[in-house]
Amino acid sequence: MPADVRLAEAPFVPDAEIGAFARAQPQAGGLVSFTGQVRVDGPAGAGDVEALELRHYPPLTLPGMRALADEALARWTLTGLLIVHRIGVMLPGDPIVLVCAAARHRREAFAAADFAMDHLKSESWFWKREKRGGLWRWVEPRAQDHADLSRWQNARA
Amino acid sequence: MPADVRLAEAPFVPDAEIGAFARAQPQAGGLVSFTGQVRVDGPAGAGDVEALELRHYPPLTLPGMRALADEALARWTLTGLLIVHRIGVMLPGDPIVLVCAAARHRREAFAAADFAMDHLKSESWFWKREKRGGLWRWVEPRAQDHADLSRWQNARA
Amino acid sequence: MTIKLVFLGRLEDLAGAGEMLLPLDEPQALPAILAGLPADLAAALQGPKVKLALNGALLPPGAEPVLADGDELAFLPPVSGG
Amino acid sequence: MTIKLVFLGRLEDLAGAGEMLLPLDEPQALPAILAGLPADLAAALQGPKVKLALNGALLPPGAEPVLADGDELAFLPPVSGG
Repeated sequence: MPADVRLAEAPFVPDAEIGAFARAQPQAGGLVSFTGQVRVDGPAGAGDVEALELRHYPPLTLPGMRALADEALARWTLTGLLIVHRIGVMLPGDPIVLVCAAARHRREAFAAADFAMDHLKSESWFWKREKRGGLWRWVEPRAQDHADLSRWQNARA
Repeated sequence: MPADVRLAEAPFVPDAEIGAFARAQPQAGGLVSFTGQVRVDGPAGAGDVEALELRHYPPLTLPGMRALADEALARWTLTGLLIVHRIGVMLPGDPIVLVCAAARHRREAFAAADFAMDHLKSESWFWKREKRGGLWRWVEPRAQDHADLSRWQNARA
Repeated sequence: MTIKLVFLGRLEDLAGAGEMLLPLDEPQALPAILAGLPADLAAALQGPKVKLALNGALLPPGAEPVLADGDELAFLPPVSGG
Repeated sequence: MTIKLVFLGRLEDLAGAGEMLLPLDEPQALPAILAGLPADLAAALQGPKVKLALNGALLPPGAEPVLADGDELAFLPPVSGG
């Protein structure tokens, strides 16, 4: 079962992707999806994110995502795996990333989706900048991402 | 933020529910969904599940699901929580259960959805029977469900 | 007076129906009610894992309710697994 | 001959562009190429957390590639967090 791994240069509709994915997985008992989206921070304030941009390096980005998908497929018994990641400029409310994992048993679907997100966030070749108060600023790495990754470094979690 | 908790007596469309839920959660950075469906076992065989029926006891079932949702809301900081559970007779491919959890940060959404599923599976007032080879048979409790539950009995997992 | 017994899961198969209406002359405790049922059903209803709900509220283990007119007593075997 | 340097993330802001085409008279090692760039940019490109990719393949830490005609060298600062 090959994974479906894509970079999206334009907005995508997560629920449409989830529905198509689910209909292709009749042998699955459980399907887990994660959607990451640009947060709307509530009543507009000067510190809010007005836009977000993801840049990438094409020779590395998609191959890296495919390797991550292969690792998840090797680690859990899945009936299907979908990874879609936006690049380019996004506005609040826009989807950034979608991961769907399907398996006969729900725990494998949960673990695979969780694993894929932790690795996408910290090991994929994306550079992110945010626009606040009219100014673009690059987002630095977060310590939390390394803590998230370490969850997967011992035995099958 | 009250949870949206429902029993469905007729088939529902998970991706439509997921889409409506997501559009109501602009402050969420991450949304996790779990869909459980009646597995199609592949090329028809005598041992396959032909139909599945969930019976319940109305005075307890929905109140129990609401209490579970309240527990998840108390335990994690969520922007939204949706639980839909089918009752009645289902066919292979039909959705059984949908849980959606949305939060500012993805780890809380993952944990809440996982928690809700473990408890729905083992503590909700549903009795399940399966039809195989033309015969209905009640499904007994599984040891795995108790193992799943024990994951949540210490500190915030 | 009439009470209603409700049987869930495999208890329904044993009872032959999901519900049973029983006429009573006076309020009765559970053992007296069970004594009037078929022996195999009465035994199953007293199984150690069967929980009871009176009028929609779970009873603590070991409770011996007295049932009066209009009461509904549900017998809840262990719920099915995932 | 011409080589291409690619700057990702904040390195693009420092360089003023995402890419830079450099004419070379002959193949050159990285230090010689960096010596021809503005000092602040050259310093940032040599930061300890900046990884290199030559023609789309990551180089091991400490590699000192020699660049020839048509080569593309990308400078990859740490990726952004969640």
